[in-house]
Amino acid sequence: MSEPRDSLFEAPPLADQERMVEAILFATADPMTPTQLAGRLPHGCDPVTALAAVRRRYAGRGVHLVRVGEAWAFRTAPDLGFLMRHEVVETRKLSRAAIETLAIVAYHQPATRAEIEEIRGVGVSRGTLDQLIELGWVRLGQRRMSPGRPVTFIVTQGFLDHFGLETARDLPGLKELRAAGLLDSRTVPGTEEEPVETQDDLFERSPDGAG
Amino acid sequence: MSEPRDSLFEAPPLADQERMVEAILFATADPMTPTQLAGRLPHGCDPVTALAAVRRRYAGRGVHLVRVGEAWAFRTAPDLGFLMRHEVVETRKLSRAAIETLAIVAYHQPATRAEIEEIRGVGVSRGTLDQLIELGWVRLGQRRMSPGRPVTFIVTQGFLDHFGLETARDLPGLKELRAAGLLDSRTVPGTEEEPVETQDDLFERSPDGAG
Amino acid sequence: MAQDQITPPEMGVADRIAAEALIVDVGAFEGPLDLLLSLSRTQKVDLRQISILALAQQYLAFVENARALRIELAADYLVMAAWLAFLKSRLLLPPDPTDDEPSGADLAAHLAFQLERLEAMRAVAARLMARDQLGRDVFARGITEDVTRVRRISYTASLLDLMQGYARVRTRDDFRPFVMDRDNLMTMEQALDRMRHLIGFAGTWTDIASWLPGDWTGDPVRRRTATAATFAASLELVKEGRIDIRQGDAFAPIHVRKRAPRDV
Repeated sequence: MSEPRDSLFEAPPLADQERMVEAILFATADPMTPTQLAGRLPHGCDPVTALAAVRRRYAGRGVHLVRVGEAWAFRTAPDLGFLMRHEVVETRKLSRAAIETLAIVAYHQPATRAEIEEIRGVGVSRGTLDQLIELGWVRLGQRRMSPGRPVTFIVTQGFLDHFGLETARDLPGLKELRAAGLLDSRTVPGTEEEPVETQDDLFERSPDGAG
Repeated sequence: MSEPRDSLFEAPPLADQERMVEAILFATADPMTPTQLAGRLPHGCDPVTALAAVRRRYAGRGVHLVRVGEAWAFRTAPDLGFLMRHEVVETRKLSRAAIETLAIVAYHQPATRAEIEEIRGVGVSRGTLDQLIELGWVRLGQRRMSPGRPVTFIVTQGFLDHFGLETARDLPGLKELRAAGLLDSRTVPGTEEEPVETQDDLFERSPDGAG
Repeated sequence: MAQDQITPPEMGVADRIAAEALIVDVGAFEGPLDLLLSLSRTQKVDLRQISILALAQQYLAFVENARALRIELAADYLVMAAWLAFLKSRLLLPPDPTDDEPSGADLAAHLAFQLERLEAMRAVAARLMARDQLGRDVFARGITEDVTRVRRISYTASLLDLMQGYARVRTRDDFRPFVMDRDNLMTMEQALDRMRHLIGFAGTWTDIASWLPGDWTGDPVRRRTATAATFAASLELVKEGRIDIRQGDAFAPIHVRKRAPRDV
């Protein structure tokens, strides 16, 4: 049952159909199915064949014709995705909570979360430790051989590199901090530095103690 | 991305530069200048050569690379506009005053408000110029170096883009108008002679003379 | 004006009818020049050969007709009528060689030029609008990919931050190092720090009172210390050559503005 239209209008040559599909897919805001394309193209066109031709033409180009479900769309060639990104590096200071947590891990490693919280006097959010781990400054150490076998946290080589330390033992003790003016000298008696006792084997192996 | 360091020293092969320019221009609706492209391409690329190669590649296709002032953009081939009826965004019809004002700014640029009024024989309502500026087709040029230092109006890259003009020199009928002396600024006989630099420097700076 | 020549001999019946028809929609014309251009079409000649005399008469007839029909004409139509009556008299009289005024022919040529130019601009405007237009005949990319700005945040902390952090934790319960209770005191350093950030935007004279941080303007004590600190900081910035400062009179508001780079 051929419609009268068929005889009146002949389908454009395939090369033109290809141009048309190219233009439509370029200009539309959404991927298009062959059926949708057929609705836009002049009568008698064959979108599937035209799509295949367009796809071949764009093979290896900076833009590809890709299939999205039943539909088709132009997309940037995957290897050129980097052109669509503009990387801005923003330097931010670490939050106070993160700094303090990091300091406690560095001075007391290996430290469990409970120990960090005890020293800081406030809870340590999961996010803070995650951030330090993501930064590559803190990692998980061995589990503590105590009830519950809690995980411990230790500082990494990346941490030492960043802070210009040979080992964590190079960190100054409270006495030195005070001498350097970083602590007020009016220390309440009885709160002399006790890191050495809480200290782990790393510090204990240290020949000159923690100061 | 794998070796950003390499790109600092060696530009990618031209075929790759071409793909990159293709990808970048496909990803945006706005024309981009070679300088803008260079900012996005790896170091050492030559956007002008790559643009010429891309333009050749798309000649006769359903999508063309067109020049818009100093910039370049992909646009659908004009003969395929009929396929894109769905994409047509209904825009507010411009008033006759707005259309004439736009033409006067384009052909006489830089044009002062007084000049526009002199040519049309009626006052230019504030809204008319505002509308053209809002459409992104007209913008302020440099102030005229004449008494009162009036502001001038010139057409934009958006204007060229909208009307498919490579440069303002390609305005239809420009040559004939100039030959007929209809772009000269003539004052009413018997009135003070104005400085004759009413004529637009855009056209005068043109290397190919009368455009 | 020109009462005796309402119907000049050059103007036929058809032209008069046409002129009268124009009166009906005078509001459709964009001013006298537009009307003149319309009238000129009845001469059916190239605008360069147009008879300005005949056109002037047509226009004057139009104005008279409008008056007869009690149609209110805008002032500029009447100004044009007066000018065309003057032009007509110049064109009809032989030129006076002792007259400094421009000749009727010069004035007529300029009017012809204006009409031709307006018509030309209309013609090119139509050609411009007939071009393929973006979004109507030609289309831009439908799916645009914006350049994503990947913000890679790099956190930094110095050894000093670390040590201070530790000291802070270890001594938290006992004392606070380097902290004094001076909530209601703004230091010059604070004000200076604030001004250094803001001064770039102060291109024009600004009252220094407007530089006070919002939370320092309510309480009189805080306002006083903030004002003093801001003033001292302003003087410091003047000394550095970064701003200008002025005060019109004793106790008048003090204004500062960024010093233009060329003045440095």
